[in-house]
Amino acid sequence: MAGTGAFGYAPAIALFPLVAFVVALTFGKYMPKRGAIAGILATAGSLLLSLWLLVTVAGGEVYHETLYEWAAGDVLTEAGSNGIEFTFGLLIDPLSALMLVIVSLVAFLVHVFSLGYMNAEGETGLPRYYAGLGLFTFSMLAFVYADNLLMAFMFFELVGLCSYLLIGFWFRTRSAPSAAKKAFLVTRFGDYFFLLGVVAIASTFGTVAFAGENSFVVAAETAIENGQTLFGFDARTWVTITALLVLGGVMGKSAQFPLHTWLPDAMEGPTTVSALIHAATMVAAGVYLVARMFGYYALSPTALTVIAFVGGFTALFAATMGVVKDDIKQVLAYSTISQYGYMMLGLGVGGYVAGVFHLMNHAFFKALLFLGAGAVIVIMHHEQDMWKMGGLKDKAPITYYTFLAGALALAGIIPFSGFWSKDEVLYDALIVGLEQPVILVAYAMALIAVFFTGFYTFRMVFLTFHGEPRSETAEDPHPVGWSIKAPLIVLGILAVVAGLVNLAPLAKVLGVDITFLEHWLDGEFGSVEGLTYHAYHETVAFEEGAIGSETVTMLLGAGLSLGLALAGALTAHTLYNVPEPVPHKERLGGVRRTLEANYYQDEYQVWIAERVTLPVARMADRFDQSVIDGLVNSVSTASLFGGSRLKRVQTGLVTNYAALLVAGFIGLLLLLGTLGGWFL
Amino acid sequence: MMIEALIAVALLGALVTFVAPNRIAGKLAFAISLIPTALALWLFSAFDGSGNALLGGELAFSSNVEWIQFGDYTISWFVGLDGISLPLVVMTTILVTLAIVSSWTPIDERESQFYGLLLFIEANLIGVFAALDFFVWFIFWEAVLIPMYLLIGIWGGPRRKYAAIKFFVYTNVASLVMFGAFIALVLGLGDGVTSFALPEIADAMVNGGGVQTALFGVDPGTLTAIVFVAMFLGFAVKVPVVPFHTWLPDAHVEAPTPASVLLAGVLLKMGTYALLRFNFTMFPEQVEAYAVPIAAIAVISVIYGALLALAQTDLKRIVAYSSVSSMGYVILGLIAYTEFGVSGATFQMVSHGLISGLMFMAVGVIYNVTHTRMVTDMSGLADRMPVAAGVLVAGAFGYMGLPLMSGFYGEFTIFFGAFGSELLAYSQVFTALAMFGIVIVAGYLLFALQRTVFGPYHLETDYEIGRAALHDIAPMFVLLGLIILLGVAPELIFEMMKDAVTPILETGGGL
Amino acid sequence: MAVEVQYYVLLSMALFSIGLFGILTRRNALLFLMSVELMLNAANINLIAFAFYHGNLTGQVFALFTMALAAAEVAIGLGILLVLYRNFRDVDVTVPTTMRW
Amino acid sequence: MAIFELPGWTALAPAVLLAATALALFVIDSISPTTTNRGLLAGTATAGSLAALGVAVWFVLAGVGTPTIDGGRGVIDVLNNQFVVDQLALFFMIVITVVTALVTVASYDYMEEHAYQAEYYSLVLLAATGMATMAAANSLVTIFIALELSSLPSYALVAILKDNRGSVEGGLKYFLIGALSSAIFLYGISLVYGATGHLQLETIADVIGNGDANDYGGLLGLGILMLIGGFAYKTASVPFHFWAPEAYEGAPAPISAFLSSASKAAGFVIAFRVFTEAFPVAQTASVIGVDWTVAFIVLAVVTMTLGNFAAATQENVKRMLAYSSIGHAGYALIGLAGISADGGALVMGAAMMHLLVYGFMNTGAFLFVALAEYWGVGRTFEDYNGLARQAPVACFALGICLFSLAGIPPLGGFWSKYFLYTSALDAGLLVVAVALVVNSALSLYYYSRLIKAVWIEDPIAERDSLSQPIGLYAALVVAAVMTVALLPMFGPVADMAVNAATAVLT
Repeated sequence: MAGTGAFGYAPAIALFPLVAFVVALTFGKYMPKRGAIAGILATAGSLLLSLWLLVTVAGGEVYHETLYEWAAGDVLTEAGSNGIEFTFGLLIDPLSALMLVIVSLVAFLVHVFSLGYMNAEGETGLPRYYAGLGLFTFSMLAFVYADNLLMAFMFFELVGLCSYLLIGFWFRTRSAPSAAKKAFLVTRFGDYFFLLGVVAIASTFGTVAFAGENSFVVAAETAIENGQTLFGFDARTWVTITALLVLGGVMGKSAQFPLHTWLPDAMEGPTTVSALIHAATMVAAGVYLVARMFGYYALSPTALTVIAFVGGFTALFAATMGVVKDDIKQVLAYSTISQYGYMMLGLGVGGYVAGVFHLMNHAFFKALLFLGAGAVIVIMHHEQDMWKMGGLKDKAPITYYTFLAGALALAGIIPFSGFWSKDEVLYDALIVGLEQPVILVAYAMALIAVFFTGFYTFRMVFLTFHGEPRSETAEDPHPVGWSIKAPLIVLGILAVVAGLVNLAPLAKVLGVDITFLEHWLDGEFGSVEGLTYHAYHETVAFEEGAIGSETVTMLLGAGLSLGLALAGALTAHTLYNVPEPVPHKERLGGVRRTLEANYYQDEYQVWIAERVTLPVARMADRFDQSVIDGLVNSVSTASLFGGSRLKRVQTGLVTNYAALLVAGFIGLLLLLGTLGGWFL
Repeated sequence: MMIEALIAVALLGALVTFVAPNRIAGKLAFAISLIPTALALWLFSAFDGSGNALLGGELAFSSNVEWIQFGDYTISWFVGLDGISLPLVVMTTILVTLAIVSSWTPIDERESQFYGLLLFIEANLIGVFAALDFFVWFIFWEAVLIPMYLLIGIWGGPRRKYAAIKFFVYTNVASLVMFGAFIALVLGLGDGVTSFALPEIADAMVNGGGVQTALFGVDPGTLTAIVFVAMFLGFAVKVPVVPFHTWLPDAHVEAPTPASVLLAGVLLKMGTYALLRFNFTMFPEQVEAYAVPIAAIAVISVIYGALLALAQTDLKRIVAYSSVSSMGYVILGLIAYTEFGVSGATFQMVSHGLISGLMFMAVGVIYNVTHTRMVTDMSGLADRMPVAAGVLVAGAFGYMGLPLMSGFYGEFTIFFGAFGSELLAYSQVFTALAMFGIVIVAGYLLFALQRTVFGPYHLETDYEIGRAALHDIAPMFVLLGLIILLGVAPELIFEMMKDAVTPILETGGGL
Repeated sequence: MAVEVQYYVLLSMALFSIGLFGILTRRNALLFLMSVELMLNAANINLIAFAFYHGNLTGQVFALFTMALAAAEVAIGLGILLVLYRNFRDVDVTVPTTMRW
Repeated sequence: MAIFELPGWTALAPAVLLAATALALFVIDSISPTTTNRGLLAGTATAGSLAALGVAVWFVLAGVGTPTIDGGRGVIDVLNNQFVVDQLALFFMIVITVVTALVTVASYDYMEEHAYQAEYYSLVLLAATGMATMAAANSLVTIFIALELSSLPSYALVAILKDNRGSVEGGLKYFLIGALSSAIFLYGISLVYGATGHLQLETIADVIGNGDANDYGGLLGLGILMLIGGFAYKTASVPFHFWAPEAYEGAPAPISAFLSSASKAAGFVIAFRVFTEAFPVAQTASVIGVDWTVAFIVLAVVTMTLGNFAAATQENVKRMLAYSSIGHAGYALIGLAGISADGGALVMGAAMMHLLVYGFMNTGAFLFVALAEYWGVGRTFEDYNGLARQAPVACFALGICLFSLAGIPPLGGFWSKYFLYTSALDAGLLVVAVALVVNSALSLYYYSRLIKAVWIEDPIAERDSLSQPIGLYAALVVAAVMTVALLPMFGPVADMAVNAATAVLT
């Protein structure tokens, strides 16, 4: 049955952009603005519907419906159930409703921004661009409210495709196609594990549904309770294994170490694409997936620990690399990786709310920063090297202030949104870490990363906007239109205020109940059975400790992180907020080279591809040509040679014929004679 | 009589085209080929069969006429369709029609003979899938080789003669091995079997307890095992699986585009189809006994084939080797012996038929204008022929198993079916290994795309290239549409496939 | 007292072997023909002797037939020899070897 | 149809008609010795052979040879059992007359501007008469006479191109080997006669059956072996095959077709008859102590293998076909190798079918060679390159014949080969069956080489447009059409062959 009220229109949220995709692809080049209008209208529609859904969910309704059966059949699953159905369905609960709004909002703003960024710049192939955006928005939204793992995987792949197409938008260059290929391949490598995980989960529990009585989460719980053995492992181990397999996909998409290498290259795409896909939404898909099936991860402390550790490590790892980048987009790219590390950490320690909170904030302020960077790039006539900028503060005030807001949020300076969520993540990590040394290490790394974050963020700000113009393009900037400014303003405001939805620390200190997001995710407005913060929190098997009282611990942690952030910012200030800033890289000494080479991550991956895989393939090819095909041919050669020898019997001399004839006859005679015993 | 009509139209059309003047042959053949396509689609809509043709299912459009009596055995004209063969028949007719259109541009000599052969091969292909008497089947099976041999040999590339003879003799030797083995099997079945009707033989094998009497002093068990292996080898060459694949790249590279389309699209499916019909339907015990080696072969085909594709620089060779890889999936699905595995394999046959057909067409279109297939000779084609490039990209992603395209469905169902296979030991390991193919396939296809379609425009061969003609592009769009349609609504054919596959598994004891 | 049949057989076998020997050793076509005649006559001896031994006339009659046939064969043979000589200027059977292998 | 009202000898009508035609040709020749009226001569010859064919077919339809219980008219014996007219005889008479007709039609063009038209045709007809007689001969006497009657004209025919060295050389070798073989054959007859005291086949069987020949086991065995030699020569089987390649290559192509199809078939019919009628396996084995099928098993395997392997690497098309015809002799030999105490009708019937199909497809192939020689394009594969562009129809026919020879379904060759294969398995001849498959696989290679030459290769030298001789084309097309047309008709053919075999075996 189709849903009632708002839910009845839910499918349209994804379908609008799909229509936009088709329209842009087919009629794009005949339309004014080359299909931008279609995209804007579609995303606007999606946004409105999403908001309506948000309200409806707030009203206590949720929606979980199977719309279309894709495949079904008999199968005897490992857990003992019989038969399976692969379906398309919608799951609209607080989490997905929230995410829908985020995605459609950013998508809408990016579409608008594109008017100024792409159209105004007279790009060719715009229909392709808008078609790509439309297809992406469709896939992403569909992924967000997918109600089962397989559907999620399918749209997970589709967003990968769109990412490929849009990174490679400027396909006439050499670098863009290569970057696109890299992005798809690396994520594909992760998706290999993801798909394996999907297959494993499906054939273990006979269901891939996220929610409801017959979800694989429930099935896994019961399996663990009954102490079943699954594929030769005890249930919990098997859950861990499958959870980690799925995690492979997450690490690919959310660019976690060691599968992060594609994201910096992905900056080859238009900045708008970077903002939408490679900062706010698609990269978030991985983290969102973890949140979506958090109940399953909650069952496996090992998996959670891995997530937390990977997250913490990535956060630090990426932040350090961000320090030495000169390309404004590169800095943002590494900061993105690092920020997603925080989210992973948050989720990994069971901080479901914290993770989602940071996801939301990051979506806003990172989109803001990228769009701001895009504005800067327009201003700078498509110059991305920060050392050629400087002094833009006065020339582009709106860009500057919005960018600054984003930067403060990113650096985690109170009271900007980033602070609240990052702090909550760190807090959750800390309290768990006090009991779990591994987590503590992760926490430590994340904490150190805060310093670097503050540093590179403000290094970026100072180099870009402060000081004296360092190039003539910076002297007379290219003006930017409303279509660029408007989105910046909207996002700027959000970057400032988004934190208000969950002021956990204040709540603790003042004892007032203002952690709206927590309640929201806890289903106090209505939720799907089992998908609530509490439900998760009960399953998560982590002990939580405290230094003194909770509040003390909280304040301690908050102060610590804030202090580090400010310290980083100040360092940047002293080094770079001067009229004639210099790189100061030599101070890094030996580390510098490593950092600039991104810890040789790309190198070894390229090495694996070109120095290992290709030679192996070539060897296989040679083996195939010589040995296998050689054998085949040699058979024919041999028989032909035999023939050419055999026919020599026919000497042409009739006397020989007579002789051979008689010989043959005698041979036959001897044979029969001996058999018949005639000579006795 | 519908099947007979289908075959007859194609045969007569072949004759007419053969004598028609070269000028009109192409259009004429296209017009004629529309009739079988329409008929096949009508069959599809009017399909009323159920169950498996060999295991007492309800046959659709069947007819059975006694033909030759030799010794104790009767040979009859016995044809009919079930859920496995019907989709393949439909696919065949569509692919042939599209192949004819796609050859309007490249074929410029002896047209009437060329199109005549295309229609002739269509008739035989339909026959292969529709025949239910071993002899009728074998006749079509072998008769397919002759036109393909000539298509490659006459209109092929520089090394066409070598490739043609290799293809002809290699596959024919394989058929002989299979043929000999099967006859021995039927003789071994003894007086219970008095005809070569496949259902009767299958029944004797599955329900009648198989071979009872020793033949030439070979005890029944061994005999059955030998026959199973011999037949597997015979079909393995056709599929082809590693290490019997070496004829394929040569044949593909030398063959003209339309021939490649049919070769990859349909001829390879003959092998897997026969495996399903014979080995996996008639020999449940042996399937179980040889599951692990067969699965190993499948995995090797997937990975090794993909690696070979990775090493190629000729677009056609890349697609050819990737066919080896994809066929490996099909074998894996079959040996899984689960409903999803086997049905998925059947689905993958159709899906791969469409996708590889699309790929070869796209490569052909590029070749028509650039006169080269070497990855190293070109780049940035998207700049000059955006539509063709777009289709090539789409096809490539279909090949990589992009969701909502038929390839993904086939592969996913195969993987899912294989992972939980009861029959196959270590099925999880095999599945995991085989699945890694989806990474390699992405590797070499994306690499090829990056080199040819993208990047700054450049072409070694100095031909002034423009957009491809409509009749070159149209067929590819038809295929693309079908691929997406099957990817979104696979149940269109998956239902009937499942229905036809389940009986096999029930008799096999697996599920 | 009549001669035992096996002596006739021995004789014919000897004759047959001589003929065979001739065929294998002689290169002149005429001698080749003669050797064949010897072998045929060896058979005739057998036939007649056995006819006598079995006491029926079939063999003797058949012997007459064979003589006639032998004559016909020689006639053809000589004809071929003539064209052979015309083409190869020789009656040596080992000369014509244009076709081999 | 009033068979029994006619005197018994009219049962031999096919042979008689052929003989009469030959004489008629002599008459024409003697009336106008220098006639070059090819139409008349070829027409007469063709008409005669077609008449013979018609009569043979009519007899079959009339039920001659089918047991009276099945509503047939039973076997007719002539000259108190020196000849019998049964289904076996009629079957082979049909094969022989068909080939003769095709050959005479083809010769109409081929023997154009040849000096000795009348002689040529009368010789062909005489040879055909001999072969037809062989089909019916039922006593070693008549067999030997018929054999010679077919051989002697053949020698002359091979050598008929008097100024062509190849033709003469072929003739010479054919003759010399033939003479030797017939001597051996005759000696074999004398030994069999010595051992049994009879020459008429049934009586020989009786003597062997009632054990009167038990003391002469060796003698009889040697005799049988020598008889085998005679058949091996006639059917061009190893080791008596040496004449074949040269004779076929040297002879005028229609004659090659004639010899390789009809003469071979005739050789097989006497072999079938003698070994089924005179030497029943079981009884004979009890006398000579060994199963004579052993000899045929060896011969079959060796012959097919040697023929195919030697054919694989030939450069001269005609010689390739010659060797392939040796190989096919090997296939047909399975028919004798498979005979056993309990039946063997299937395998023998299969061999008969193979000979029938072979009569069409092989004749067709050789006639294409005749066509090529008529065009004068040359003899090697290269010379044949690209003929399909100029003569598609003829090359299409050739393709059919060759694929059929290779045993590709759905053509006739496939069916007979399959029947041979399955019946051989039935008879337990695993080795032979395997050899059959292996050789078929190999043969495919060299047949497809010829296909490749005419259809795929481009002509080396530019040759002017080729004429379309009506006679050759007609014969070729008929042969090809029959090769295909046998497909639907195979049911009745198979029945007849198997029945004929059953009749002689019991």
